[in-house]
Amino acid sequence: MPSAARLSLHVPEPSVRPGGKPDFSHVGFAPAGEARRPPVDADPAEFRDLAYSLIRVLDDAGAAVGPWAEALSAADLRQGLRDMMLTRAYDARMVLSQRQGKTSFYVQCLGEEAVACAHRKALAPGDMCFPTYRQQGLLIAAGWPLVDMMNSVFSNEKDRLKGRQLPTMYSAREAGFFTVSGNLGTQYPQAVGWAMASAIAGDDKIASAWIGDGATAESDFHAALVFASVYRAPVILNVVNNQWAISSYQGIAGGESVKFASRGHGFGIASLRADGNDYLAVHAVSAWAAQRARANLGPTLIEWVTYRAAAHSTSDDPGKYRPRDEGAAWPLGDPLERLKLHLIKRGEWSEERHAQMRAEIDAEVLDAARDAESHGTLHDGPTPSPASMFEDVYKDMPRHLREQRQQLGV
Amino acid sequence: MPSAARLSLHVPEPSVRPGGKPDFSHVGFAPAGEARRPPVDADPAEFRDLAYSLIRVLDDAGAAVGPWAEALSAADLRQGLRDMMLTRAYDARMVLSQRQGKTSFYVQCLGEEAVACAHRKALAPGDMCFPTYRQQGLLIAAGWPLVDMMNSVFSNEKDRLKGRQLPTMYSAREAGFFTVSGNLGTQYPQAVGWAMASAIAGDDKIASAWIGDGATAESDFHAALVFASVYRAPVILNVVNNQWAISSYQGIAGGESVKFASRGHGFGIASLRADGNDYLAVHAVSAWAAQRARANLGPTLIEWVTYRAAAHSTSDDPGKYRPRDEGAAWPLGDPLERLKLHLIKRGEWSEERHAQMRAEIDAEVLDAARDAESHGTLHDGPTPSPASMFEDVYKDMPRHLREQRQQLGV
Amino acid sequence: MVEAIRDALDVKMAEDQKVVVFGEDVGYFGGVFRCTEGLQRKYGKSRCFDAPINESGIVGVAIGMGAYGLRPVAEIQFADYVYPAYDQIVSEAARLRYRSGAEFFAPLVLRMPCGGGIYGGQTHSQSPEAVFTHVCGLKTVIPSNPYDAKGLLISAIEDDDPVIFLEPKRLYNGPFSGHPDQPAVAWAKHPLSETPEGRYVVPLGKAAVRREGKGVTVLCYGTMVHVSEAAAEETGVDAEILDLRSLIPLDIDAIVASVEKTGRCVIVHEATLTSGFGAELAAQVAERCFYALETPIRRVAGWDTPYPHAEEWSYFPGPERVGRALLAAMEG
Amino acid sequence: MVEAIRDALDVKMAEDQKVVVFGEDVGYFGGVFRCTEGLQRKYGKSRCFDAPINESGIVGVAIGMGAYGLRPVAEIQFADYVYPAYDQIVSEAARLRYRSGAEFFAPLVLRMPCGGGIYGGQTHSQSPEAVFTHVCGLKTVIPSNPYDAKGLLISAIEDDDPVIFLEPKRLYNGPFSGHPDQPAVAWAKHPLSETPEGRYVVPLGKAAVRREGKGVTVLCYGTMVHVSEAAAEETGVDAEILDLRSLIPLDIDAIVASVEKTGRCVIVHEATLTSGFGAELAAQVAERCFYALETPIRRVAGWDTPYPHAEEWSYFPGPERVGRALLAAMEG
Ligand SMILES: Cc1ncc(C[n+]2csc(CCOP(=O)(O)OP(=O)(O)O)c2C)c(N)n1
Ligand SMILES: Cc1ncc(C[n+]2csc(CCOP(=O)(O)OP(=O)(O)O)c2C)c(N)n1
Ligand SMILES: [Mg+2]
Ligand SMILES: [Mg+2]
Repeated sequence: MPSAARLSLHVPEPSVRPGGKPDFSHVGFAPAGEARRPPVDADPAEFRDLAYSLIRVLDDAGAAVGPWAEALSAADLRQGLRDMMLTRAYDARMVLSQRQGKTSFYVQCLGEEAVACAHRKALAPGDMCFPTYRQQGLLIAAGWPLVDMMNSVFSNEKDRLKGRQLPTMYSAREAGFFTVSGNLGTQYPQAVGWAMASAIAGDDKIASAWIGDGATAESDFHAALVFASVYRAPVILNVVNNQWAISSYQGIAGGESVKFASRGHGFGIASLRADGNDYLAVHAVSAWAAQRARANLGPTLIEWVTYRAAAHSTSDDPGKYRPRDEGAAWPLGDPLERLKLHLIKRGEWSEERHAQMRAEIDAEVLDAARDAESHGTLHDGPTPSPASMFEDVYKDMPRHLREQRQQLGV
Repeated sequence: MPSAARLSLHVPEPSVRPGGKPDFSHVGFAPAGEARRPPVDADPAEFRDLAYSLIRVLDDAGAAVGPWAEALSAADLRQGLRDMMLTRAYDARMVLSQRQGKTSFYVQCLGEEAVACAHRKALAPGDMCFPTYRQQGLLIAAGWPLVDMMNSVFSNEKDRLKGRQLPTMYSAREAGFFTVSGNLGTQYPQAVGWAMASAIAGDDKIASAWIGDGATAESDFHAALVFASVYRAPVILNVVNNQWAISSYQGIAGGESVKFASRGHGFGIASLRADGNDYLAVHAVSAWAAQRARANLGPTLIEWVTYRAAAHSTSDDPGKYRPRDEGAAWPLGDPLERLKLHLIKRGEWSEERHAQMRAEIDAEVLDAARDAESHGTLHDGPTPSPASMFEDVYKDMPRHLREQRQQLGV
Repeated sequence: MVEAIRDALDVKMAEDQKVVVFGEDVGYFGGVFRCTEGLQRKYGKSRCFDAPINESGIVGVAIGMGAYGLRPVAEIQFADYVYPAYDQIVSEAARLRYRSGAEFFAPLVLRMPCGGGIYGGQTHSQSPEAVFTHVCGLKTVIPSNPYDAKGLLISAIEDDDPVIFLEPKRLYNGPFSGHPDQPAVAWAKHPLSETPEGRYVVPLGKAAVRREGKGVTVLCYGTMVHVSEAAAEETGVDAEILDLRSLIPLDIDAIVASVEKTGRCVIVHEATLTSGFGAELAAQVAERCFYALETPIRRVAGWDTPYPHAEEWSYFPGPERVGRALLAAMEG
Repeated sequence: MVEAIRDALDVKMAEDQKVVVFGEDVGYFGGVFRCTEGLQRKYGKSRCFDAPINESGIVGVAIGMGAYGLRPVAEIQFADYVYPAYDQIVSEAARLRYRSGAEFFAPLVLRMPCGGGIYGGQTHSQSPEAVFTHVCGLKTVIPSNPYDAKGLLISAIEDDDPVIFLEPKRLYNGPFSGHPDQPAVAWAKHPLSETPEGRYVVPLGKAAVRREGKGVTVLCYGTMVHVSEAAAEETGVDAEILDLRSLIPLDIDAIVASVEKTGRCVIVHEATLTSGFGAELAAQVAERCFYALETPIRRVAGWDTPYPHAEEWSYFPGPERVGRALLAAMEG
């Protein structure tokens, strides 16, 4: 019989730290095509195994295999590749802009582009995403103008958020993109509430909620799962497991002993774990969950397994807490490269067309940046008026805010 | 392919309402002796089934059967029976006192006595329970003086809580009974923190956390599970599923589609579901979890399946929302009757000895009540001094409270 | 006042499909204080339903519903249990409109019983208004009688900003002068107990003069309106009693006008003194009426302790304490 | 100031095995502001460790640890993220001693960076002190310089009551007069940057006079101490500047003594105005110094809006706004 005279505290620790040799054996990944695909109306109790496996479509050779392989057109896939490339180029430009002092802060999604870009394509117009600061791909895949996003990043005179928000905290109702909160997890129950409202109203719209591995530890995650399961809300509960919070790895959120997807089991929620670096898998799994929600069958929780290839934000230096070459060892590859390989393998793409598209995209981003910069950057050029600071606190400005605006003399 | 043109909101509803015929088929209960008993150091992933089954020891004929049957002495069991009878008699007296206006409010645990009484016996001195308002059985089984408890219920001059707390919100550090909070769920992460502290200090004490089915919906439940699993805290996470919150049934907390025990799975926490009306099962399962915790193997979550046989509190009338005869249909019987039957079957008890013990207990409760009442009741007789109202807000009374005490003129 | 609140919900639910009502025990049972009784039967389970016991979730989903376009009216069973929802209220509901450049907003009403006087002990007696009045983006409202309760609640539901709607539970079934030893009075005989049928509004941001007077201005709300009235009667002080009704937005004009007339000011609330809303009132009066004030502003409030169970009436700022402050204000 | 805070933790961890430090990113990495750097290496993983991202859980487990007998010092990564923990702080930490008749208590310290001035936008700039000062049972402390930071933090850790310890993040790396256009200054040259080695305490509840003067009393704390100093210099007003350091308990004697001397009072804080801690200060000064006051008390504070990103410097109550209030107070 085991026994310990004295207790001791277990503190999870990543398998390696700076200087060590990267190791991802704990990710527990499986060959493409292996995971089964239940019908959308299956009882979640019957596929609990799918929270512990890994749904993958693209194999190492670039072939789409297994039951989750859908009949996506080459055009759609080329568009997907373009969305991801655009997201990456946009990010690179904004990081540069931040370094140049044109804004205060930026968050890129390097390596995670497939999750947001492919998911967006599985949704319908009118559906609402409740994203975190790392889902710019949702907006880009929705075709939202880059220049509008940049205006917000620069907090310039054309910023639709009037300079109020940190960069990357976009809001775009028309694009089905809910205003990003700086507070982790809060938007998760809100997404559930939005979905409940759609159900109450007898609508056919669904919601898509977003959270990171680290933030699943937040209590609002639980609130969301409770309400989603009790009322069978038409919502997709996305968990982006990019292995890291800021400096703390997913083990500190509980990932040492379980897969995050299994958090849904205690609620009877359909729970899937999928390769987040596989555009085809993300699309197929998202479409499955969307169909389930729209058929009034309730929520699906999806853990997207991916890797945060860059720093947490421009304020962060990951070299302080993980090996600098960790990304190179990431077993699920790069989402852009994998989709590119697939398209080439299908005979629908080539290195030349790829290089050409890249050039186009670079030009597009540059144009947008020039356009946005012409309306000002954080410390340079036109800004929103200080008077606007007092607007939108309430629908109608109450007397005490009018007085304060006067005091400021604007 | 299923599809719904329009979504609709699902709102869980108990199978019957007042006037209907009680139905407990959803409880999904199993014959005694069936559930297996893993070694305490088994990997929780290997016994997930135990969250969906029901660990029972006493069968309908009063025999102790199956792998969870322990070698508890007849003396221990007679003491257990006495603890439960005392708890029930104490409750009855306090409900009466409330009706007589001797206090404002009371919460009984009728029908749930086994859970707290048997659990307490599986703990060791120095362990700390973090109870709700319905775990008076923990105190009584610890041998805590009834008169002390009554003093608190009456908020009289001898109330160790100085009249500050609602009745049933006891605190008794020496008895390993943490101060009860009126706020649901808050004590759950505190218990985890206490257990973490014990581990940090290299101690051998464990914590026992308590929550109701309704309150598992609270976000602090999640916080507790996150911390308990990440740090493998030596804590027992008890969920008392007595089928009802106040007027809302366990389905509103998520029990419609899952067993609460399975909430532990998403955290890799050992999770068991047990018959809470079976003194032997409660003791055996609690002892297993305590051993596990003390061996530094981490937390165990236990769903105790029981039934709140009376009103939620003296402020409640359950006839408004459930059939008045629902309790009679409860399939897991009455914990006192079941243990009594077992003892009689073992030849260690008789109807006569039972009647005699009852009389003794009634006298003991009456004596304690007279004693306590001699020190005052809520509206009658001596009370704690108004001056004490200003004490213990801080360790040392700060100036502004001294001023306020002066203003009150006490 | 329970009936007035239920009536307001009924009127709005009948008039506007977008109004949904939910909270712990509010569905089939109709709420522990019976404020939603009958609404589920009348409007169906998807318009009035029980919520899981998770206040943060209740507010979080209400925000989502509001963003969708509904008008959620959520109940927190006791104001003492609103704190788990504080983040959703402060960081989310209050800021949604601002941070989204008015693309999204949360037109929700959070109803919650507050205040003591029912031997509820420290977790069924609190008055947390000040932790909301400090948060820009929220409106905070508290009625003192059935007429206002219905009219203010209808205003709150129609308002496009998030409204914290505090209901003094000691007033649910009758006015209360603060004398626990006197027999309980029903609303029936009170002039403000009559609520016109159907829709009417009491606007947010307008105080009401409950008693005219020239000697001293009393700023109060909720249960303390009745206590202050009793104190004025009992001391004979010529007090002008303002029932603020809405704390944010605040009717500063009415306050200034009265204090400039009387030259004296007593502020009364049941919440703990330090950093209570009375501090804001005192600060504003001190700043705006400096030259009119003849004696120091006095605050009468709950002591800076948790609300005790047995010593409830030593804690409650009753007519005697208010009366002493009135007399002191008259003296200087 | 970062070093001073780290030093205080180091001193206490070395001295007392019961002191444990945890929070998001505080372990291996040493905290996003580096306040806990090196502590894990020095004291081991079970004395200094990373916490899951759950502020309510962080405080909840800290309470349990405190009840066990440890002295937890938990970090909330930004004060803006403390709201999820509000219930554990208000309903639990603050009341444990009271409700248990002093059987249990929670000697925890909650450290959190507050305030703006780093382009952090609305969720990295808040100053939520007033939602704590309203809660009896809590102490609320905020240093303005390295010397005090170390001494106050040691006091807080040794204190048997729960302490909210706010750290103005704009002061982490140097004093700040509120002129963003002027080059950043390091602490090195500031007289209060020297922190004696080892243990020393600055007692909770004692204000410090940062500048003596006869014209007007300025009540302030945190970053605003430096801003007020700059305002006094720039306007030439003979201001007496009180750095409150601890809001609860409050050094009311020092405040009254100063206001009675000067007859004028300006209150400055970075938090939003309405129901801010300045309201309590104004209320107390108005009540206690009524006959000494020659001109109205004035409050300078953050506007009642969320802290905006781009317009940070229009929001920040800088020396110009404070200076205007000083001049106005002198004029009447
Ligand atoms: C309530 C709250 N607590 C803390 C933070 C600070 N914070 C910002 S991002 C972050 C890490 C989040 O990690 P994860 O959820 O994994 O998302 P990722 O950044 O990896 O996409 C933390 C701790 C915050 N924004 N909100
Ligand atoms: C935070 C909080 N919200 C709401 C309440 C009001 N309340 C008290 S008991 C209760 C029901 C609890 O049900 P459950 O957890 O099943 O425990 P049981 O009473 O059945 O033992 C509710 C809603 C509370 N005390 N605290
Ligand atoms: Mg992450
Ligand atoms: Mg229950």
